[in-house]
Amino acid sequence: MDFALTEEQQLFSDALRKMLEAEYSQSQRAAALDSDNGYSDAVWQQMAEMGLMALPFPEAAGGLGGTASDTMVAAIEFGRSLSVEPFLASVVLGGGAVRLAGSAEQHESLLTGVIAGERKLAAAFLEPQARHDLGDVETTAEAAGDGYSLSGRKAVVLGGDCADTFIVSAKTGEGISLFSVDAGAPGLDVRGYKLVDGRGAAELELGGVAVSADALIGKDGGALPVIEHVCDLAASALCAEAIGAIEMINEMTLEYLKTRQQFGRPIGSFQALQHRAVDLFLEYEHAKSLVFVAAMSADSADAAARGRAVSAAKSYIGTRGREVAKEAVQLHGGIGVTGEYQLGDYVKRVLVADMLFGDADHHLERFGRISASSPAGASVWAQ
Amino acid sequence: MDFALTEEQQLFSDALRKMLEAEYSQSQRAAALDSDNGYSDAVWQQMAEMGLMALPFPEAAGGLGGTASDTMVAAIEFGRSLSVEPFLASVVLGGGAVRLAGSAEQHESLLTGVIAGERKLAAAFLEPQARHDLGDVETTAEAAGDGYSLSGRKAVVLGGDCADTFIVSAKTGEGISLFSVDAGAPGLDVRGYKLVDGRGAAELELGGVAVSADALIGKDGGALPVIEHVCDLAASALCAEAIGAIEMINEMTLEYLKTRQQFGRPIGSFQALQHRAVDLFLEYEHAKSLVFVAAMSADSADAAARGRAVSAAKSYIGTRGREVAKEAVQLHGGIGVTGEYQLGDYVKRVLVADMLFGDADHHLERFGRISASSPAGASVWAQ
Amino acid sequence: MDLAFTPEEDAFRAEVRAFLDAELPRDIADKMHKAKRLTKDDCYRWQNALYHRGWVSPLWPVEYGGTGWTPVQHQIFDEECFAAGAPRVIPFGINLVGPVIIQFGSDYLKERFLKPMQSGEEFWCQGFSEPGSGSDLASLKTKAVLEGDHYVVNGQKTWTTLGHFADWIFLLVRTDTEAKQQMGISMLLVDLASEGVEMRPIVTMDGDHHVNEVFLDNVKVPAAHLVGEENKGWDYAKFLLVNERMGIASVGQSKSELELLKDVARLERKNGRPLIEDPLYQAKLSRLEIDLMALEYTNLRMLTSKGGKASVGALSSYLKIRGSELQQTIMELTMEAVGPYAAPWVPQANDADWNGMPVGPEYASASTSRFLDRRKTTIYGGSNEIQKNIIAKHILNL
Amino acid sequence: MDLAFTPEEDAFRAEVRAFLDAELPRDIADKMHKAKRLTKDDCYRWQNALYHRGWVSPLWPVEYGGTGWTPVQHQIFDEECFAAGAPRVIPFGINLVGPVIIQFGSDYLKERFLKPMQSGEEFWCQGFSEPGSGSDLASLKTKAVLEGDHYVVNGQKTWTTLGHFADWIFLLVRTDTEAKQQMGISMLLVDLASEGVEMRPIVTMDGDHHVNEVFLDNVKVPAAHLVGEENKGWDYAKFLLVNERMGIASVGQSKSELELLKDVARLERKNGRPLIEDPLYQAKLSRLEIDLMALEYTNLRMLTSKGGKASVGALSSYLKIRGSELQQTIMELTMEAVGPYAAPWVPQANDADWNGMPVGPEYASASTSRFLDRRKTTIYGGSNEIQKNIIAKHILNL
Repeated sequence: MDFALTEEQQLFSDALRKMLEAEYSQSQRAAALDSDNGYSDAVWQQMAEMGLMALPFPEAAGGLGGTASDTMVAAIEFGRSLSVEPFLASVVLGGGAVRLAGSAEQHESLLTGVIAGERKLAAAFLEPQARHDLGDVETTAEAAGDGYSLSGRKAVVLGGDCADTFIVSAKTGEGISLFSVDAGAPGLDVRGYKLVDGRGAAELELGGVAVSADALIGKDGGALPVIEHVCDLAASALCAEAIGAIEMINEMTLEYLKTRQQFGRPIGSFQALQHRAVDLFLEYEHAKSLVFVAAMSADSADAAARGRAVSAAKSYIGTRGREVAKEAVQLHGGIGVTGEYQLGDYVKRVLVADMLFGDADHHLERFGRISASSPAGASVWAQ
Repeated sequence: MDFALTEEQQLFSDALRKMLEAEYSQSQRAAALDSDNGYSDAVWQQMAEMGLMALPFPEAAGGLGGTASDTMVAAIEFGRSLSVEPFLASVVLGGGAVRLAGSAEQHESLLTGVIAGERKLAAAFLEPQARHDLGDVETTAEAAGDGYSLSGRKAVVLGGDCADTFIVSAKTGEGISLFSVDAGAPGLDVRGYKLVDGRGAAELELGGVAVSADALIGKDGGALPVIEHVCDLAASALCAEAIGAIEMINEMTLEYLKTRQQFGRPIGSFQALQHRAVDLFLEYEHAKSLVFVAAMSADSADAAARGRAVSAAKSYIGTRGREVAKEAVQLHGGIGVTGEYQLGDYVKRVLVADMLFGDADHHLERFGRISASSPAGASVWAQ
Repeated sequence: MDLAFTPEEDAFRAEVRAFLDAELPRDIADKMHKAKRLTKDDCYRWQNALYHRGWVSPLWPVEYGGTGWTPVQHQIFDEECFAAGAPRVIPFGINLVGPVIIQFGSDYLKERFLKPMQSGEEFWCQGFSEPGSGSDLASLKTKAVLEGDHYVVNGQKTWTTLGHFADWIFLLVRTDTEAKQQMGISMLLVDLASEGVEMRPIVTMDGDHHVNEVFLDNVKVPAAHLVGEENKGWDYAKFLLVNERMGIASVGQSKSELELLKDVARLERKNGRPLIEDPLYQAKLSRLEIDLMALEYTNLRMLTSKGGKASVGALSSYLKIRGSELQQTIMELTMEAVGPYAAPWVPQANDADWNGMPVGPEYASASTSRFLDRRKTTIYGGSNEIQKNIIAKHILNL
Repeated sequence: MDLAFTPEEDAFRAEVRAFLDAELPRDIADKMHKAKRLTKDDCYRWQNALYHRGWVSPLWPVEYGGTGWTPVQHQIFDEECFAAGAPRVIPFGINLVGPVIIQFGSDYLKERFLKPMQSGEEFWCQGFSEPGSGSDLASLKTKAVLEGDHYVVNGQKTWTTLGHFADWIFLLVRTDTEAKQQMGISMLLVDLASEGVEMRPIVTMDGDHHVNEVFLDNVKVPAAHLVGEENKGWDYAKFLLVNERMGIASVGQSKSELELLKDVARLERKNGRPLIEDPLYQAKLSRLEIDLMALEYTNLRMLTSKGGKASVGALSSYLKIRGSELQQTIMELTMEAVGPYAAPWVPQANDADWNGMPVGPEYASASTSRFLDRRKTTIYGGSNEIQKNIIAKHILNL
């Protein structure tokens, strides 16, 4: 058991932080948000050059064979810098689905571009009626000619505004299956927009989109466990982004408490505020531990162990992270609610971390189901 | 709409407080707890003389025709003085069932003694397997000769240790019904004990207890609405006791904060503790409002309106009351956990107020059911 | 003790409803219910309707156009207005500076300002906070120097809500720099059209423009626009802040918003049934509703108490604290109810005349921005921390 | 980064289990699981078994009988002991004064006290708090005056946990009344059989006797029983308190108690199904379990961090705060799980040899008294408020 970053991870983390500090100031980020892409293409290219896009992919496919812990190390930096680059969408989600379920040919055809930073993927799993339920799929894939015809709607597709290829869940006669669909496919309507935290996303409408037989990724009807695993990976990365954001929220708040003067003294000298500041840091330390555990479990094929760890972190971050964000604004007072001060952007990142891939209640219930169904110890009372 | 005590209520409240302050010091109470009865017979008699036992009963039955608000006024004083007299058991519960469901003859035969302070009733509604569910009745009442034969078990019967007569719920062929059962009836086993807050209670075992036909109180099979109403009255009174206890908890805590010195100053001068003390008083004021509303609703025959008000108060008192109790102990530090200091006795009263007649979750769920099923307003979204 | 409304109160409620039915513009009600942005003209139209009915300033003394209602009538009026979708009357004139002018102002000020304040012809805004004086209001630095028949004002105010709708601002200014902090403060009424006044928007994290900075550069203010006496401004401010805290419990508004939230929870679905029936969500909703009941009746209990104005003033801090928290909780639970569709950021959707297609259900658009906007309720009107200090000192005597 | 245990760690766990299986007396484990009162002999038997295995003082330097385990081994040992129902070794000797004697004590003290402390032949208790010095420990008034080869001690100590089991007490006393508060304090080791020592029970609100008052009336203490140097006692106390905070997170104990709670929640029924499947209750249980996971891994993360002892010392305050809160939550949820049967008060049922019939299920008997008893965890060992002051000052530099 070891909680320290490896030396490699530490170097990589330092390099990424340095790059983002140089390229991702508040004004640079604002410019990126205003650009056509909605993110910084220059940063995206540098990320590719650093090998970030190759991180979780097998060496056979040209990747670095990294773990979810490696992704976590990167995601913490994305959270700290409020990155809006579609790493999560393309590498973790879309790329994750292809990696876990795709054939060697599909690895070749889809991942090579991803690794080069040239192709962007997005995962279209959720639907408007489904809330957080990944198994609630109404989109259909009907056999048509040699391939399939896809019809239905997909909701809040992260990175969908700029994706080249979508990995779409749809129901065949066998059950839920995954298909790759080109962004330009006839019959596919992509409506892009921004999320609260500045990232891009889209609503998809598939009106009989024709795909070929080899667009099927993985086993026909066997996609649900893959989707759940991919979303656990995404949830784990999202939690890591959130802990990066919380780190910054706490740093900003502490700094403000030390500098803001009222009644002739720094407000951080008031005991009531001191104790509340302590709570922020206490929550941060405990949340961080769960984020580490989630990352170290997210690659596991044991769905119960993985689900338990990821849902613990996601639910904790969802509730306590939001509490930290709210408290930080309150401790700041007026300045905390202004748009110009960057605290609000970090708050938004934390909020969005709860909204995607299952909110706190969703994961609390999932954790409870796993936990309640685990075998009872030898009860001393039942004897 | 009027939230002030009537002049009569104010006089009565003052008189009761004066009597209890004189007769119910910590040492007098300790002696009462150690006595055979488990309560002070002298106080009980004074209560009868003040007309307390007659309070909620109709004038035709020799009562004063008071309201649940009147009961509240008395119960607040019981809470402040930590009374262990079986008023709630005999007058509100047992007496309440007879009052609401009994015939004029039963009023005469059962309530006359209650009003005189000579007969003590107890309500045996709950069963060991039932948790807080009043409708979960396994005790049976089978027709036997001219009357019935009762068999089953009853749990945590408040005042059951000293009752002369039990009002017992049992299932006939028609459904849940109520019967009066003498404490000395053959086949009835009464196992008395104390509760956490010092009151008496009992477990009952009915092994074919024979009662006559006129022991049936109210309509055969029609008792559940009566039981629910009686328990709402009891819950309302229990909340009033709790608010009395919370009043004392807050007074003691404030006093302690002002007198206890640490680091050369009263601990109440520390801002972190000041803010927490404010929370205690804020909770008290809001809880008290709900207790008033519950009392003013508890006589209502409209089960939804009554249930909404009572469940709101009971759930609020159950959770926030416990929080106040815990915080008060914490603000006291070491002295707060000692048995000799009376804070602990008030804490216990608040705890027991949550355990009986449905705990906070039970009432939160009941409130939610009533509230969710209330008709929707004209939704602006559904248009 | 009696929870029932009297027949007179029921009749009053019917009267209020009839008025709302007849006079509240439908387009305004629709914007309110759907959380769309109001224009200045919307605010004017509704306020003017109230003015013509004689209900615009119910709390004022009757001789100045108050209604003399009982506390219960106020509550009924408040509730019915919000339920119908009436906007809150912009409080800075009617609720804040108006009563100060009535209580402490000269006859000239009453004559000059009260009518147009009531009719809505002149909107007001507040100039108390400064960049360096938030919770520590008495440390304010904006200075006014009397030169002949006018004051010359220099300084900066901030967090001026709806300053961009306003014609006039009431300022706290320092008129004696030698005196102890609270002693040297005065209150001035200033025409925003005066030379040297500049109002700049502050965009808040919800992306919207509610508040402003106000820069005052050698602004000339007639000496007659001083409220009461020079250097007594702190007393007037305290009087005003108690009134501010009282309104801020916002019971009527929160009750109305809770109903809208419950509508959303009825429409959203989780695990195949309406979200309002989901155990965890229902429990949160019930806790909120019970807290709001407690607030509602605490408010009534205090308003009808015989303790009189003084105790109401002190206890209003409790109402401010819990009331502002519940205003936030309502928006937090709305955001939660909406689920993943709370994530899209479509600020245009808040404009009533936007023709675009919303992302997800229409009610989703504003959910997160309103959650963000509501963070201010525990900060403004004297932060909740300041309220706790007040209670600890003045009620608990700690 | 790796969450898996190494094969060596797995082997170690098996070794611990085998030992517990062979050496932990069944009657003691049964008492622990059923929350019955332990006798002094119970404590002795288990400690002595650990002593003979060489595991009684794992954290001590190896040359004094420590085990040299890695942090993960400590965690495994802790968890397995609690899961098996082993009692916590009474901490006042082994965990508190033992390390102080090793670090600062004379050779004589080491020679005289360490072995019987380990074997359980001599139990220890703590004499820090006084009626007037709780959180403000440095204001203590118990005085020791050196007269020849012994000190004469006068004063009063309180909250002395398990003093009635103890043979020795370590005292903080004032040896210099002129010096600044922290400067004039020394630490003495005192035989409780000395003339002038009187121990009186304090019954706590759970109705039980855990803590005591200690009265010291002209008690003679050999000068050789001074720890380290005179007037340096505050440094030793701070060293000791950091150790106290670390143990106090009680991860192993809480994990074991959580399992017992889950057993109760499986046996209790609500609305026709096991309570553990009830949505509201399950949510509370899950929150607790997740918080405990966070505590467990935060503990491990800090113990294995390369920041070294200093940062561990400071961060131990976080563990103390959350750990003590969770110990309370476990008992609160147990009390809730039990339902109406938490109300009966049957203190006799806590005696293992009581033959009476419990009221309700057997696990119900102790539920409320244990809830009450647990209130102390956020108060003792430096109250959580004091911990927050420490963090604010030493970690956040506020």
